[in-house]
Amino acid sequence: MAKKRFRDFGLSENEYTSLVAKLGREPTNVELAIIGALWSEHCSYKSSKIYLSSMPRTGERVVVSEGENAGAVELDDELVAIFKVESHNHPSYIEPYQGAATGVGGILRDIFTMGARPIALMDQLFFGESKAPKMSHLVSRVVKGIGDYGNRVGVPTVGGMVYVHRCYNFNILVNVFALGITSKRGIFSSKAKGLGNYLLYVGNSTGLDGVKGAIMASDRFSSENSRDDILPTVQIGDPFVEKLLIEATLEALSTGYVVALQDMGAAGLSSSSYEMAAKGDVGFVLDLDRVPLREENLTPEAIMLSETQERMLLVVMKDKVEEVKNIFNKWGVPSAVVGKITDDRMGKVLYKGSEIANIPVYLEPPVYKRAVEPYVPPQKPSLFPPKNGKEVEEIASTLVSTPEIANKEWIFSQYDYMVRTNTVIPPGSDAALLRIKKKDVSLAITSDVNPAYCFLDPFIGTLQAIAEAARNLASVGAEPLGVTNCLNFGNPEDPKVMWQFARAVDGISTGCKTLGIPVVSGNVSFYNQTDENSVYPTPTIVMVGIKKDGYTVPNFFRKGGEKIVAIGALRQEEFGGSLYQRYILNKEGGRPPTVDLKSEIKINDFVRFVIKKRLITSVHDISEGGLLLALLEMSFPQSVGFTVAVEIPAVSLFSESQGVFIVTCEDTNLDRLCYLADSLNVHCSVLGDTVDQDLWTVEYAEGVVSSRVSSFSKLWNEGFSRYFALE
Amino acid sequence: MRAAVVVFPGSNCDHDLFWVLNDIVGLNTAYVWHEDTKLVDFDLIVLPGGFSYGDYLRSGAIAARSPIMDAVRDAAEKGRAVIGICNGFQILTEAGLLPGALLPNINLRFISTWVYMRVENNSTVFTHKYRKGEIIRMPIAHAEGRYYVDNGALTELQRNGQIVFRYSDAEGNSVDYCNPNGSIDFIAGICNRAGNVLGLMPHPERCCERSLGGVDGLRVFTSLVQCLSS
Amino acid sequence: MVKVEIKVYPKKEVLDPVGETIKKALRRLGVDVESVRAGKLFTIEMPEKLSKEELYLEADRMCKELLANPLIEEYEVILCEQQ
Amino acid sequence: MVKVEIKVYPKKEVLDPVGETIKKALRRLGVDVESVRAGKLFTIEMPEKLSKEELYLEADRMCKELLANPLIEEYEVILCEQQ
Ligand SMILES: Nc1ncnc2c1ncn2[C@@H]1O[C@H](COP(=O)(O)OP(=O)(O)O)[C@@H](O)[C@H]1O
Ligand SMILES: [Mg+2]
Repeated sequence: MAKKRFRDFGLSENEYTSLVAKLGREPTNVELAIIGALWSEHCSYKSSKIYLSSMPRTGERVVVSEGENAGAVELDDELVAIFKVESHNHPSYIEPYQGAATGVGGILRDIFTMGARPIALMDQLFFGESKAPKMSHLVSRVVKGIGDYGNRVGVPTVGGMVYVHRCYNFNILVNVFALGITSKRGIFSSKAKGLGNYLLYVGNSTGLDGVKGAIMASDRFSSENSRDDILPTVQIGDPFVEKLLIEATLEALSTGYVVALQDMGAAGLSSSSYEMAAKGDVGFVLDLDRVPLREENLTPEAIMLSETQERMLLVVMKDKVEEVKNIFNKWGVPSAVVGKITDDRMGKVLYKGSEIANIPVYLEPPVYKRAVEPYVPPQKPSLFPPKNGKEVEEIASTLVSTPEIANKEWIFSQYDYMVRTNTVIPPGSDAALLRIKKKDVSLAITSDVNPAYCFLDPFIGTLQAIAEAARNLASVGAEPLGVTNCLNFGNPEDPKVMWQFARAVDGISTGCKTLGIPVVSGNVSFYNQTDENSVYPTPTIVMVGIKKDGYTVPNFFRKGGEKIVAIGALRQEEFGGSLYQRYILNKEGGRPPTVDLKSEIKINDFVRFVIKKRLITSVHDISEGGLLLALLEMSFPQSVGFTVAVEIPAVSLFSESQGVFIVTCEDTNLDRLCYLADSLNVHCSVLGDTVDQDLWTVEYAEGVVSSRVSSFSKLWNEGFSRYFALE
Repeated sequence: MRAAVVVFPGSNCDHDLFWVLNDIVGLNTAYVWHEDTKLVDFDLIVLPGGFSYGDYLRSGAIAARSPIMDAVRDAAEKGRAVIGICNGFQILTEAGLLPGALLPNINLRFISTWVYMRVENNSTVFTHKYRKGEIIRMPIAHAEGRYYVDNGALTELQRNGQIVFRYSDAEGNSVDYCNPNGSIDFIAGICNRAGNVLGLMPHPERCCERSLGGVDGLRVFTSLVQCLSS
Repeated sequence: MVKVEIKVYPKKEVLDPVGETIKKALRRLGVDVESVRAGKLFTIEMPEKLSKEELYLEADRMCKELLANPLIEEYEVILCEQQ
Repeated sequence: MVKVEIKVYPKKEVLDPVGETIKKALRRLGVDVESVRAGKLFTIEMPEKLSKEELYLEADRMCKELLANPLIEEYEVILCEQQ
């Protein structure tokens, strides 16, 4: 009987057999539900585990990088930053507003359950083309969902990224990053401890929402499993209760009476109870009759699997439970003792007086070494270079309007990025910068990935994401501290997807090892696939950096009459996966741009140095769209024109050279800047000047192109809402 | 002199105000819980921004019925300084301490950006360090900031000089595109008849330090310090 | 248990961008609509012990004290049939 | 002109944070309420030329395509008496 149901809980025949062998008997229905959830891809990492171990996890400043809800790195003798990025892809496609909102809620709980006060959020959004069904609706509802939740809990959303591609037409990706700070001694763990201590349930009452969410997140979409199956997985966010939970939890933790805690995220009560006990090497008894329920007739399976939001499980010292409950009570957050810690390493579940589950707290989940198969990416398409200045201008105007390049203000003006009054560099720059009150350190955060590069070569593409993130930190003068990542891929049972995955992880490992940056947390999201259409490999990288002084320069031209200089060597033929290929040729192929990490280390150091020495007045790195687009982006905010001359063919103005920064400096500092670059062996070339005119001009090898800053600025400002036909 | 920052469930600019009052302008500042019923010994009472009760009904509506609000009303009647910022402004109108109501922004989106405003009344305890007609720049971040009153009440506000701040462009012209939320008569902030209760949508506490992009908000607090300590 | 239904609409003289936006969206979907008014709706369960008059009074109080803001909204109370 | 009234409520099994919060607030005000469900209300004016059945169909379409999300909400269409 149970045997017939194992598929309902996401287990394969083999997994079921191995479960029976481990238990020495057939599981009960509830046990099957619990194991189905714990062994889901989402909770167990069964396909990814063998690869993830190659990432560098240690470093001088690393305090926590494994086994907890998020990673922690130290900022100074006292403070640590705790951060992580996570996906909420499936739910956001089904119900964009609630899906995105609950994504924010979930990642915040990962941070404050570790004892940290959340101080920043970031969102990484991957949408389909505007012509894909409902895409405009998805874009506006996802952004509203993130905004409404983040704004209501009072945590600023300080940046993010957007990428648009047909591979996301039926699988949008919504990743959310959160960061919190606390003192080193203030870090809390999810390791349950202490015989006789109580399990305290806090937060919203349990309802039917999100039952089987973890199992759903471990399956692909198809035409058959639409509506009815998906129905119960939609969760509703309640940011008001989340805000109370943050305050009440931080207050409760400050008493010292809480031993351990975990968010009831994917697989709800099942994962939180079994995982906490397993980590602490203890057992527990959980009484479902004491779980606060929103409706009466929930089955025990539903109670164990519900993913009702804004709930957490705490392990509280046995004689202090009233004190802790009082704090939650003061904040208006319901709480209930639902169980106890035992020492037999068994997880027992009681329901209506009888024991309905009694299994070891840790049953080794299956681990798969799935088949991998490399593929050969498409040939590089011919370039059809622009024939004259007019054509260069047309290409530039097309690219400046793309959702990747266009001003993202339509998005971030819906996010409160200033609350908590720490945001020194708001959204719109290469990286966000947050000061820490009463401290002399600031935190920089950036997120990056270019999925087209990753599709053409998942290793190089991922390496590039790491390099780009490190550059973005350098442009605000910060040193990298740590990395977190969210690996969004297709179906792991597809050998080509598994190969992409393996190569991407290798890219992170190689990149982080070379740059000496530890990976402190991460998340894997497989099955981002509808029927045969899989997303491009999308390893979202979020990098956190530290800066000792508060001095920064903007990423835009401030005024005319300054020198424009390129730091790093321009390359003329980096078109693989470029915006030029994607939007002008409508084809992607060839190799992604070359990444030379060794030389980038030097260049990044140089950039930090010249910022600190106040030798430059603005800085921005070349990324999507190439040199011309980088110059244009710098000219818009203050409407400053430029005149530049370069010895490269017209089409190479759109070549996506890696590891190059555009900087400006006062005329009088130019010699010093070039001399310094020379002596440190950093490539440096003078490109031209900024001008106090509504005009930009670029002289290239075969000709010259010139146009108005204001007309391009208009395209840039309106590009995003226009592309998606947003109000 | 002492300042109180009232904390409602869902307030989230309480810390920011505490920082400015306590650490920047050096007032002796305390948090006061919404369930308290007394506000003795406070010369300044601040209702901070945020989303009290999630703004789930109408913004500020539920908080306006909190136990502490009787004490706030009492303090206002006694002439103490009361300032409501953003959600605090919404609470003050819902509680009837200021006229009018704040409706959803005309574009129905949350708006987080910087705006210009013209100082219309510099004879209040909150604004006397500004020049009349001065153009200042402050952040806004709200979903329901469209100020509304009926025509009769609007005339009253105008006649009594109760309109303290109006949205404008950088040159001080009130032209449609710089009215971020569709407020009637470009109203960004108003005071009561006696001038001791101020409500405004922009966030002066977010622009008191250069590193945060501007200092035009600081004089709201230094005005208060000077007035209340003399 | 008795149920009370409360309808809250923005007053006619107050601009209702929600209704306007929905009207436009419906027209884009090809629905021929003349006007849309968007309001709020509450179903409230109350103990049976109250008489009809008391229920009305109580519901009216809820509206005045919390559910509607008389400056900008109008409301209507409907007692539902006992079930 | 005919009027259609559409009521949209969160489904029973779905969390209703707005209703919950209002319930608590009403109780604090001393009103004895058992439960509160918070929904949305639309009054839509449509041209008279449609038959009753057509009106129902059209209203149903509006709900499905725009006014309600059937995953989390349920709706009800009420044709009002012609005035
Ligand atoms: N989804 C988003 N949410 C918030 N801010 C965003 C989002 N997407 C982009 N931004 C902001 O817009 C700016 C430009 O983004 P992007 O072009 O990706 O920068 P870069 O190429 O330098 O990494 C950044 O400051 C970024 O933080
Ligand atoms: Mg950049």
